[in-house]
Amino acid sequence: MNEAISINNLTVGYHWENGFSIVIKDFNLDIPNGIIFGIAGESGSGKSTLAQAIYHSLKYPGEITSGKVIYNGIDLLKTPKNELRRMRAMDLTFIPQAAMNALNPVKRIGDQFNDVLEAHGKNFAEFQHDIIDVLNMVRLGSEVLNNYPHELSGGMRQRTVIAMALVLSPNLVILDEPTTGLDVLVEHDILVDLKKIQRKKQLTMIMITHDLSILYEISDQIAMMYAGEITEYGDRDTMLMSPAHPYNYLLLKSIPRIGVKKYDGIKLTGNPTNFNEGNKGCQFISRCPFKTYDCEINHPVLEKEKDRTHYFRCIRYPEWMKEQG
Amino acid sequence: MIITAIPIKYILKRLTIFIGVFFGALTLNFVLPRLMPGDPAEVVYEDLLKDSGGTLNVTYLHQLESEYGISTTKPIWDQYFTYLNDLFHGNLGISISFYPTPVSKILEEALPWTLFLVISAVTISFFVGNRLGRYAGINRNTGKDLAIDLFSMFMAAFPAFVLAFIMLDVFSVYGKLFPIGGAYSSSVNMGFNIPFIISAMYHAVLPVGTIILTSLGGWVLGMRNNIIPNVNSDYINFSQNLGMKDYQIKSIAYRNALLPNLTGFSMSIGLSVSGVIIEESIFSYPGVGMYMITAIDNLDYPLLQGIFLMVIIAVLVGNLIVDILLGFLDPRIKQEGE
Amino acid sequence: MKDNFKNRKILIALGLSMLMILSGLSFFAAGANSSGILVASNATSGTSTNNNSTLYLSPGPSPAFTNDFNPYNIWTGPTGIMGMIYEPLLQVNTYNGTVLPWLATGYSFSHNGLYLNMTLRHNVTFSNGQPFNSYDVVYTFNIQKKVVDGWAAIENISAPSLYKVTFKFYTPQTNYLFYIGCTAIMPTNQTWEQQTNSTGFPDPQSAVVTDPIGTGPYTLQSFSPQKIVLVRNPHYWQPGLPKIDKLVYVDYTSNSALALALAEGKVQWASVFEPNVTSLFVHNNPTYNHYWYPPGQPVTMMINDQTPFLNESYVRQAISLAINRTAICQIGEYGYEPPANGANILSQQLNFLNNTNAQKATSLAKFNPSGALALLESHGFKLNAKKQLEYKNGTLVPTISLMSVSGYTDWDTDITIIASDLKAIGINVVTTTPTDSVLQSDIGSGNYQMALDTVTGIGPNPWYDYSGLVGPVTPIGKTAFVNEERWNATGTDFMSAYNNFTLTGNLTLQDKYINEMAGVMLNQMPIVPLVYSGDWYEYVNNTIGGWPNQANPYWIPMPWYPHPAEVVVLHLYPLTSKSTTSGKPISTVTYEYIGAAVVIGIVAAVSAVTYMGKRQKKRND
Amino acid sequence: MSKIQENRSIGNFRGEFVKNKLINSLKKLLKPFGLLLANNKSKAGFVLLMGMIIFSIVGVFYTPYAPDAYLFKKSLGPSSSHLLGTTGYGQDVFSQLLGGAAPTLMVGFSVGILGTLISVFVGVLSGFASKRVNELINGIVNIFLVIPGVLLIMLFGAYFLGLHQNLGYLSTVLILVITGWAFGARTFRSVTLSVAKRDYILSSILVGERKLSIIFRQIIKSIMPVIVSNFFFTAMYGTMGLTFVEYLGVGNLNQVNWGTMLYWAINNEAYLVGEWWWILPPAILISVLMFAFILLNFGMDEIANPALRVFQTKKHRVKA
Amino acid sequence: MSVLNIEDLSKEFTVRKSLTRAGVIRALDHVNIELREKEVLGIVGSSGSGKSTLARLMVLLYRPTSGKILFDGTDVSKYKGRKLREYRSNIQMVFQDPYASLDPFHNVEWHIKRPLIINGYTGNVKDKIDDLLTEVRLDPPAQFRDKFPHQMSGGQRQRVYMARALATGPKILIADEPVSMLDVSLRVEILELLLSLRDSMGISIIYITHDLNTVSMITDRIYVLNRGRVVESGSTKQVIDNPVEDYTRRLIGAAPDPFKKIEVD
Repeated sequence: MNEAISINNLTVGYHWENGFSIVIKDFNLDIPNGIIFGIAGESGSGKSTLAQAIYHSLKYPGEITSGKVIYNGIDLLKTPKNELRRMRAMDLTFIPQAAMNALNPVKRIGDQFNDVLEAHGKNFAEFQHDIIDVLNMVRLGSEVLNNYPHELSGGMRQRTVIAMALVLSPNLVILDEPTTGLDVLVEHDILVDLKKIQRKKQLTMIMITHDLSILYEISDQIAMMYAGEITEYGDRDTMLMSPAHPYNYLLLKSIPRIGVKKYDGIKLTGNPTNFNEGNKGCQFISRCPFKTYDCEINHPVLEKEKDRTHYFRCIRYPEWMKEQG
Repeated sequence: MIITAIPIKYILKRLTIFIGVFFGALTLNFVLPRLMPGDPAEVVYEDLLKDSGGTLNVTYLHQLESEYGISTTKPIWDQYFTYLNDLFHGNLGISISFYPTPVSKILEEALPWTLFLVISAVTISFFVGNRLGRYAGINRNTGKDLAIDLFSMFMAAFPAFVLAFIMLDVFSVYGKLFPIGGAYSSSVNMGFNIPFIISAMYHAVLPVGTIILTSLGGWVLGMRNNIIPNVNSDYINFSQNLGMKDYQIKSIAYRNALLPNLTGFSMSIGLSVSGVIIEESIFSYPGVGMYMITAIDNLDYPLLQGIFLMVIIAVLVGNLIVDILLGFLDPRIKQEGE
Repeated sequence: MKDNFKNRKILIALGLSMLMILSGLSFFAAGANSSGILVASNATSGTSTNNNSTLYLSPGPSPAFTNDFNPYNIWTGPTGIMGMIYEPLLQVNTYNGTVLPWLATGYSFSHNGLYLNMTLRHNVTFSNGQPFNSYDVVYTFNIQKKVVDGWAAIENISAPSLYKVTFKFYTPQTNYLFYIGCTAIMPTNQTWEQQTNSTGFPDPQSAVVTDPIGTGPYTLQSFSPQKIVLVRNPHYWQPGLPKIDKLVYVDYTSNSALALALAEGKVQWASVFEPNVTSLFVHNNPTYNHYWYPPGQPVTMMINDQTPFLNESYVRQAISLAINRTAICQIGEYGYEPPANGANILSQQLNFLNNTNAQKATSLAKFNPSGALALLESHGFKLNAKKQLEYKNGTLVPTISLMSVSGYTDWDTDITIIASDLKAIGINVVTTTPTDSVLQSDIGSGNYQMALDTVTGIGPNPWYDYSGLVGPVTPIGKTAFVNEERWNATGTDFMSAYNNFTLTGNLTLQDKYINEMAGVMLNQMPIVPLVYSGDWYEYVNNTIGGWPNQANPYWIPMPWYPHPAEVVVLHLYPLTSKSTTSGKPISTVTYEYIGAAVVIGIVAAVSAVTYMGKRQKKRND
Repeated sequence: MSKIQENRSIGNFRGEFVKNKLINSLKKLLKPFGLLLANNKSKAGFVLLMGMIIFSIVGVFYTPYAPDAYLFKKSLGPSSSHLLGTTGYGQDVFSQLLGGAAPTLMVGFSVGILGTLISVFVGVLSGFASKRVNELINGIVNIFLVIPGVLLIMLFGAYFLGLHQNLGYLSTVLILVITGWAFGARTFRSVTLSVAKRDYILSSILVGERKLSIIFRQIIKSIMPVIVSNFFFTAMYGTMGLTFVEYLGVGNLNQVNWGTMLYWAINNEAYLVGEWWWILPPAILISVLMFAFILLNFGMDEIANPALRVFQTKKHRVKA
Repeated sequence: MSVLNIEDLSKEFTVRKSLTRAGVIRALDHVNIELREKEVLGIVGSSGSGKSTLARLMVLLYRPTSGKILFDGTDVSKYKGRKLREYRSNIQMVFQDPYASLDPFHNVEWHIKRPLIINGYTGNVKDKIDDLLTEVRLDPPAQFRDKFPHQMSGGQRQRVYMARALATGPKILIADEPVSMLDVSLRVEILELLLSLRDSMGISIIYITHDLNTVSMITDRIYVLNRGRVVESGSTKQVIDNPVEDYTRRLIGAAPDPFKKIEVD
């Protein structure tokens, strides 16, 4: 099997004061083994929800209403709670958003490592070597084991979290905005480290972030999400050089880069939107400068471009490219 | 930007606050009784006069006045310094209502009983309440949670002294399971012997139980409300994502929720002391509460001041211990004050 | 490994909390050793008696006993207990004036009452074996006279012989016989100094005596704040007495606790006010449980006689007529305290009054609102349309404040009844209930209008009753210790009768003076007596007999009354045939062990269940 | 806007204005209740409290007999003429219960309002004042928190008793306010401290708002749920405190309220002789009132602290 | 001509280590910065470089330990009361988090009305509000006036906040990371708005950020701040093209760029 994980028809939503609202609808995605797969999306696109849903760690008021997440041939969503618990950190792992606060403030780092090992029936002494290994991999010394989280800087805490998630050598790592809130220099270093670890251990990493720049920097394949749907996905270079969906194209254009003073032509306007159940047509329609009447009527499906592993969800490709010029 | 500091600093800071509050309370203690009407020397003199059938001379009144240090001719600050000086020499004066017993002697007999009640009540209700609150918080929005919530709210809402009377009625008067009063049975001898200890604990069951029942609610609801946001906190999520076992997660959530709840200790000690003072008279328990009521009725300044002082010191020391304990339990506090 | 460690943590936590609780308890151990609360003296375990009779008694509710047996403070500390240890020269029944010779076998006045000569009893010894004689008497009075300025009327005390004592007054003071006769006699110099750990003349007021030595029938065996045990004094001078071997004073801190203890027979002699005495106490065991509440000092409505409107004697008489004393007795006082007479004397002493006075005393205390109104109208007052009392000129009479003591629930009820009674004759009354000390200081300084209090003196005849009421008029704002109602007796012949009384020992002459005083008192009504306060007295005659009661009121029955209590105790005897199980402390102990076992069982069960649950959960994970 | 529309709107301006104003003021009036009805706990509390208020209003205008007159036989059990029997003094218990409701509630509410006002004043001031003032106030608040309330109640109670003036409920309310404001002040201080650090407050400082204006226009609004919650807490303290004041005998015992009812019942040992109809009704009504306050207090807490909030899952079951 | 001159500015924070000892953290160390009229000035640095402290010093939310802040040639660093308010009306700050900088209990109109009233605006307030809203491209204004913050997106909030800041009629606008919390697609618009405000209202702008990409896009000159010191300054192009300091070079290297690819091994 080539897929590390495959997501079938996943539908997720949230309970709130006025009822239940769907955030992700009928989501399908196969993620290949041994690569860094990036999922990008702005606020409201449902990317964090997706990350938690894949890991089956979504909590109330979130609820998964249907779908499957197949990992190693088993559906994670149907796995008994205790079985799933055992798989976590051993087979697949999750590095959370706001990792600054992900460590228990009242315990030493060493004890927290110990807790993780204990939960999986492992012995601290046996694994001491692995712990130091994994700490070194994220450029930390073993002395952090004696520290409390508040004694470390933000970057160090993030590295600790990564080390802790990787200590039991899982195959699949889900990273949910792992560098948000970190300093630019630290962010860069951590990305480099992550990539190194991935390459060295041949892991599959699913990296989820709103920051397109870093996603393109690190990923092998990329999926763009908009309002609970994938708009486009494919190899990093394809996505970068020849985007097939207007959203991807416009977003890339609007990223400020050193040396690029201003950009001309059609701009991405409006605000990111949530999944809109009433919208029969394209979810991107409210912001798309190339929309036609067809876009309002037909919900576009993910299409595959000829000869390439490049999927997109736009009925007007490649016409809009021509309009754009 | 992080400056690591030693807990000594934290302890020192607590100590300064402690001393500040202590002096404030001391001054309040000096001022309050003097705001109250009446002259203790005259009260004592009149009592003695009646008892002696009117054969006591008036000159004795002046002797009494000087004994109580409340001469009307001395300026107030002079009295204040005399008061402080006496305090530091352990001299709390002579009780009026139990003339001529020194206040220190009365406190020596009464305070241990009150402390015994307060310490047992606070520790037990702290442990039980936090456990119940944890249980309710973890089983949030279930029937168990609702039952525990409603029970603790209702207990907190019931007038404590009425509950005490009902307990007394049900368990002692009709049930005859527990004694109707006293701190130990009159048939045992006071001392460090087993019958005495058993008797003392047995007599404490009802008063302590009542205080626990009424003060439990605060802990339960506090713990519940602390643990609920904790259950959704980043570190709990991360721990779950790392596949930690349920009991590990619960203990992490509990420990982190416990720390803010510990700061409620100061309130709780104050409340429990209040509860004990009221219930001592109901359960005929020979602690400071009993003396307090007598002292107020008889305008017994020295005794009142002594009781006040002891209770405040006890509460402050309790707080100090909790604060220092907190400093060791919560590593984050060590860098407080940035 | 790890699991074991966790369990150990729980155990440690449990142990620690136990330790905390125990450490609280250990205070007592430390306290007991260092302060010497446990005083064991005169161990009498070897004394063999026929049937080891013990009397459990309580003088009344108090927070705790204080460890002080100073005979000078005979009224403080564990009240009444001192009467069992120390004895007076004479035993006086203040109800009816009966005098029993006690340590003195006889007395006589000489030089027209200027000298009082006492003959002392032979063969009396103190409990330490020291013989009792006139030196002890002289010493007792001198120490009080010299150190605390007591006995101001006595010029000197001398001992003409080993068993004779002479008191010389500055002016004739026949009334001092009662005071002198009721003074507890302490042993001389050396012993007193040993007891108080001081030399010379210590202040007898503030000295603390923990090891009392007296001539009384009992000696102190042990003290604790909750329990005092007295045992027979083997050296007691009355042969064959006392018949009760042991007195156990048990402390109860509240009325209801004491009442319940009485009902269960845990206490056999007590003085406690109990609003539901029949249902709680008597009904519990009608054969053995009895009470008798003889009327005591009158509860009076103090009136500030310097207040406008209230300064008129007829107003005070009208107020007295307007008050429904029966309602006060029935509603406020639970029917225990009978209405008082108008002459401000004890109920038992009414026979001192002649017919005129007795009738007037009764009629003035009778509920008669129309009579009250008529009396006021005869002095020009009238009721207006709104039923408010007006002066002749149409101005309203002032609103009057009436105080009782906060927490004296019966009085607090009484004042509402009085207020509504006075409202009926058009006088508006505002009630307040300050604390006892505030009330006392207000009355003392004259800063009041009307207040409930008991001010009547105690003594064998009405002269003593009046002794608390009269004296110079203290200006308002200064503290008065007598005549707090600030009654100006000049212009009446009250003071001359009052003073003449003390000059004579002649009983008929004394009777005459008493009636003169009572006449003025009824005319003037400086204060308004309401009801006789109850002398609460309950007894359980299951194991001990010989109690005074209504049928046989041989002496004043309350256990807190120092010297009379001794007389009562000497009348008591064990009932061998009727020995029942109630009142045995053994039952309490078994209860305690059962209770403790239940508590420990519950704690153990709960912790076991929690622990098992925890292990189960861990295994499930 | 077209000309015609403009004219019409001018013509109707006055009427519209008045109408809008009316609607707005009504909305404003109902707004706090909207807050009270925001979750189930506070809804239950609100209903209970309303019941109590109606009961007390009835008691102001009508009681079966005079509540404080000694009219009947003593200690009668419940019957048709005396719904809850009579007291040991021969007063009608039900009349006392009905007549005593209004003063009881009044004391609770007065203490709640006065205490909250003081603690808001002190707390917000210290949270928003200079560091030195802040620490000073904090010290004073701590002193009041450390001293057990009962000691202060007894002392102040004894003091007021010594004034020989019949202050009615004023002294009781004062005692309870003095002893009860500190907890709220501490809460408001910490809440204000956290609010004052927020960007939108800094922003107001930057655009030149004065401190008082910030306090009244912004901080008070932000901490409103905490204020309301604290009001109920203090009102609860007031009700509980009334019973304590009366029980300790430092109030005026000849007033009829639920606290004095308990006092007299307890002093006549109603609990020992089985006169349950005398002691239980006031005890239960007080605890129901307190329960209402507690429910409202916790309901408000849930609003102030969104982490505690919960949505009704049952209502919006999802069809999978 | 320079509007704001920061001369030798230092800021120290005192941290009590014990009752007797106190530690000092030097957040800014003899910083010199000049802001010219109608200029967009960038201040760049990683976290902990003191750039936020600098922003708060410039609006006098903190007071400098030493040094001067010259506004139009006069030292304002000790201003209090009326003078302080007057100075602040000339220098406004846009905060990083648009979700925290607007009062959730007040609507858009209130937020813009208050500074107008406080600073004694005499014209028609309603019209002025509309003008300002149009200025920050919230068009049509009527649609936004009655909205509450929670009814708007992050970008809209940031615009409202800018309108509020502009309402005092400032000469200088300090933007402290104004776009870092916004979605990628919204950033450019806000940055372009800043530029257009400079042009239309003639204000000077200080743009504070860690993001060299955006800095290079809108600023004329930049100062690079490291550990409280200015390590490099000059025209934006010059600094970015020829960085002198190693720190600057590292910042440029770390600036995220989709067209760069991280390669390992």
